[in-house]
Amino acid sequence: MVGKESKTGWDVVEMAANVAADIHNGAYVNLGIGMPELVAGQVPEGREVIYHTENGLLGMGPPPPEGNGDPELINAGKKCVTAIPGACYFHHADSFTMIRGRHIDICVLGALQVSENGDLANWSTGEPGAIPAVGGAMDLVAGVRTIYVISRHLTKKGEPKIVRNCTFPLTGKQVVDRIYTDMAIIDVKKEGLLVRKLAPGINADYLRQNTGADLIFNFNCGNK
Amino acid sequence: MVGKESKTGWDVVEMAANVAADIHNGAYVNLGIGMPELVAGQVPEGREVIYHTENGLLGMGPPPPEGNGDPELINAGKKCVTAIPGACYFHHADSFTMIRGRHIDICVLGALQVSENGDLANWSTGEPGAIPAVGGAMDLVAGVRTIYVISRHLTKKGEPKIVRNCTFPLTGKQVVDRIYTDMAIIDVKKEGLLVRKLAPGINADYLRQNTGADLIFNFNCGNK
Amino acid sequence: MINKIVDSPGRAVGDIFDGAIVMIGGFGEAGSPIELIHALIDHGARNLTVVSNNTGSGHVGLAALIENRQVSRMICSFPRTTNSKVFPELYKRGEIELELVPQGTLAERIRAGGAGIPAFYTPASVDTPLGEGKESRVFGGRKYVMELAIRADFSLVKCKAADRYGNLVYNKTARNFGPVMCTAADSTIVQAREIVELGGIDPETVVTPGIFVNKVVEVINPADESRLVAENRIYPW
Amino acid sequence: MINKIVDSPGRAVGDIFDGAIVMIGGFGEAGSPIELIHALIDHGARNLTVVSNNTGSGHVGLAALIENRQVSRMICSFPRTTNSKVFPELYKRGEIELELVPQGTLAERIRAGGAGIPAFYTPASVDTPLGEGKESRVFGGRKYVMELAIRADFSLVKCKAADRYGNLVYNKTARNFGPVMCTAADSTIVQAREIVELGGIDPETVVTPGIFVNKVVEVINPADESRLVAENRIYPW
Repeated sequence: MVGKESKTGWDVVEMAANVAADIHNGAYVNLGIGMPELVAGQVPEGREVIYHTENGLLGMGPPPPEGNGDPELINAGKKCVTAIPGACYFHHADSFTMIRGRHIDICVLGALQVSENGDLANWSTGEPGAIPAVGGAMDLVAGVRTIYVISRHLTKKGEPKIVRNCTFPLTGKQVVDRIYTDMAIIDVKKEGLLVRKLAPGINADYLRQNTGADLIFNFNCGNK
Repeated sequence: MVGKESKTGWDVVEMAANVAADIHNGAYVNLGIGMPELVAGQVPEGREVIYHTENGLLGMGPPPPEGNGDPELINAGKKCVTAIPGACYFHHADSFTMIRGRHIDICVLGALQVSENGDLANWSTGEPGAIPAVGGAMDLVAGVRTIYVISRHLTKKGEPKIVRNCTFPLTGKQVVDRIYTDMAIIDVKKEGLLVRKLAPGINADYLRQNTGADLIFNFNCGNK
Repeated sequence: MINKIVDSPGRAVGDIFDGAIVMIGGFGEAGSPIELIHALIDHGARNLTVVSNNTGSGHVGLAALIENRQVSRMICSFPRTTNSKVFPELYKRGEIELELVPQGTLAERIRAGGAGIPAFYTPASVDTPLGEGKESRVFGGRKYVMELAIRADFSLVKCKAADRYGNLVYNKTARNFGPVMCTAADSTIVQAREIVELGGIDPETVVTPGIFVNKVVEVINPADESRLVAENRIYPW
Repeated sequence: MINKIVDSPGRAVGDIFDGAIVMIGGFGEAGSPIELIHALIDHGARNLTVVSNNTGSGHVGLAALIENRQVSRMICSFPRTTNSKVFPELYKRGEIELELVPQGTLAERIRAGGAGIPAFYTPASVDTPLGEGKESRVFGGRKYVMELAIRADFSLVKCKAADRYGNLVYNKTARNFGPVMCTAADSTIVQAREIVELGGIDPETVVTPGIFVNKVVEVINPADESRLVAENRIYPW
């Protein structure tokens, strides 16, 4: 929305690149379904990152050429993928040993809401009649060392996704470490939400107006 | 003792054959260290039995020719073995999934004592200063469907091993299904110890004198 | 001789009874034992509780089993996927029950069922609606919920190759829930693309040891479920 | 680039600190990472808690580590074997602590440590001296004891082949505790008979995924511990 109307903010590829910049060489990374999947394409040259998909593959490679997919080689979003040299396959209990046992370094997830203390809601809008579906999200936020959220700053209706308290059902409590939106990069700290970086054309006031929780601006200690 | 002095009773090979006769085709069997290992050699022709060793092999075969052993292919007693076609290797947690999860049909163990309600003591004499060592015995008796004990009827000192209550520390409570000694084959039933078969030259009175618990003789319902 | 091979999917599933708990392997369409499921539809057992990660796609496989009203209750982590239509409609009408379980908890509860572990603690779902009503406990300063093992009467699993002992290897990410489900059922029924001689699978590479398998049926060219869904095929055809 | 390969056993174990909890793979002599253990003796870290199924044989490997008085506490299932002399003597003199754990419980506690499961219930040791003092609970009419996960600072494991990502395959029954121990330590250190190129291990047959491994050192011709014991060799030599 922001990007479109005012030519300010980051587009989704830039958002993904912001996340990718923070993924270190040698990291084991799980990417959620949707926008998080874009991150893999933005990792800077020279960094070797190993992608885990919870349906049983470590060393997930890029999608195969159109029409060349193997329906038995898919990712958690049920899309065809490839496997890199040095990959391995395993069953679901072993896969979640990797997740729950804190072996995965970084998980990048989408969000419906993130609260100021890092609570995440990303699996259900809680509407009556809606069919709940959780997948591996609760295991991921409970088990992965670092949780990054990548998301538009506002909902399609223009409401803030970053809020004082989540109104949607939680995926996990106090689990998010950093939020990457089209407007800013924000750390979840004990003292509150610390803005690390603002997108082009976004200023502190504008960000405050579009955020449902208090923000701390202190670029000396947080920005890089 | 009995076998030697009076030429009555079964020798160890006959005892092992008695156990083997009760192992059905297709059974998954774990054999304890020592006398139980003799059972494998006595299984009647035509029955295919698969041996599990808790250190990570299903489909254990006979020992290799002397001097041809692979020190990385051993059984739970740390002796060199072989693997049959159709065997597989696995790690210890998977091995005890087989044991604890009731996948193994029969386990044959030695005993220090067996009580009249099927309690087994076979891991420690409880002497002060003795170094306790339990291995997989407690998992086996807790998890395997059918527990057979193969043991001399008397200790080296001539004391009964079948007793009202075990005085040695237990391996498990109410776990033994059948006892094969040099004197008799005895079932552990809710109603008590049921003698199924007497060894040659052993009569009921003699067995009673050498047993520390009550015995039931009713060959009509038990003997085969 | 030990021979777990049976000659048809129909014979393989013939013992499944009304009211049974049935685990069905697969993550989406990958690894779903579609020929066994179709045989179960032909067989007709009803009032089943099905444990599977999803609820099937289109009108074939697990979705067709549900559409045929043989399933009264689903235990799964993700009941709605792009192509799932059958379950959502029945669920909205209140005609099928759902127990929603986080995916890792589902896998671990099944593993526990196979491993003789009646219950364990996990951090997943703590302080969420799915953790409500569960017993919780603190270890090392962190809160966990207690989860109970799941066991089944039958498991239906698809694999790449099997031998007559029931040793199995899988194909890529079609492995998923297969190995744990094999361990957790009274009777595990497997469809294999290929049955090989004993020793045809390297003993170092067996994924599911035969001890966990009861019946194996060869299905050389299993249907490509994704294609059937794309073609809008409906089972029974 | 990811490269977990280090060039010597000494460098591999160099971070092990006094007071560390160290898991050591192997069942008897099969799978025991003897070169890593000898490097740990050279390194000299003391007051270690060692988690291993046995206590070593003769005067080499784990037995030599104990004999060198670097171990203050053993967690194991079977501390006395035919050729174990060192541990029994120290234990009788009250100079080393022992926590005796049933073998399956030991394996499962280690697996739980690696899998983020803080505790679980098992039927093993119920109504025995080893179950005394443990919390017990009834599930489905049967009594179980609660067991806590074990984690370590370091695991020392031996395998057949590894690649630079740390993917491992093992040899026969030398696999035993290796795979679970790899998952349960902050730092897992592996000696491999062979280091292969990425892709040199079929991705379907990897036993330990590289994510569980931190350092790999190639030891092409590891000592045959059984032979050293038979020859009554003593380390350090």
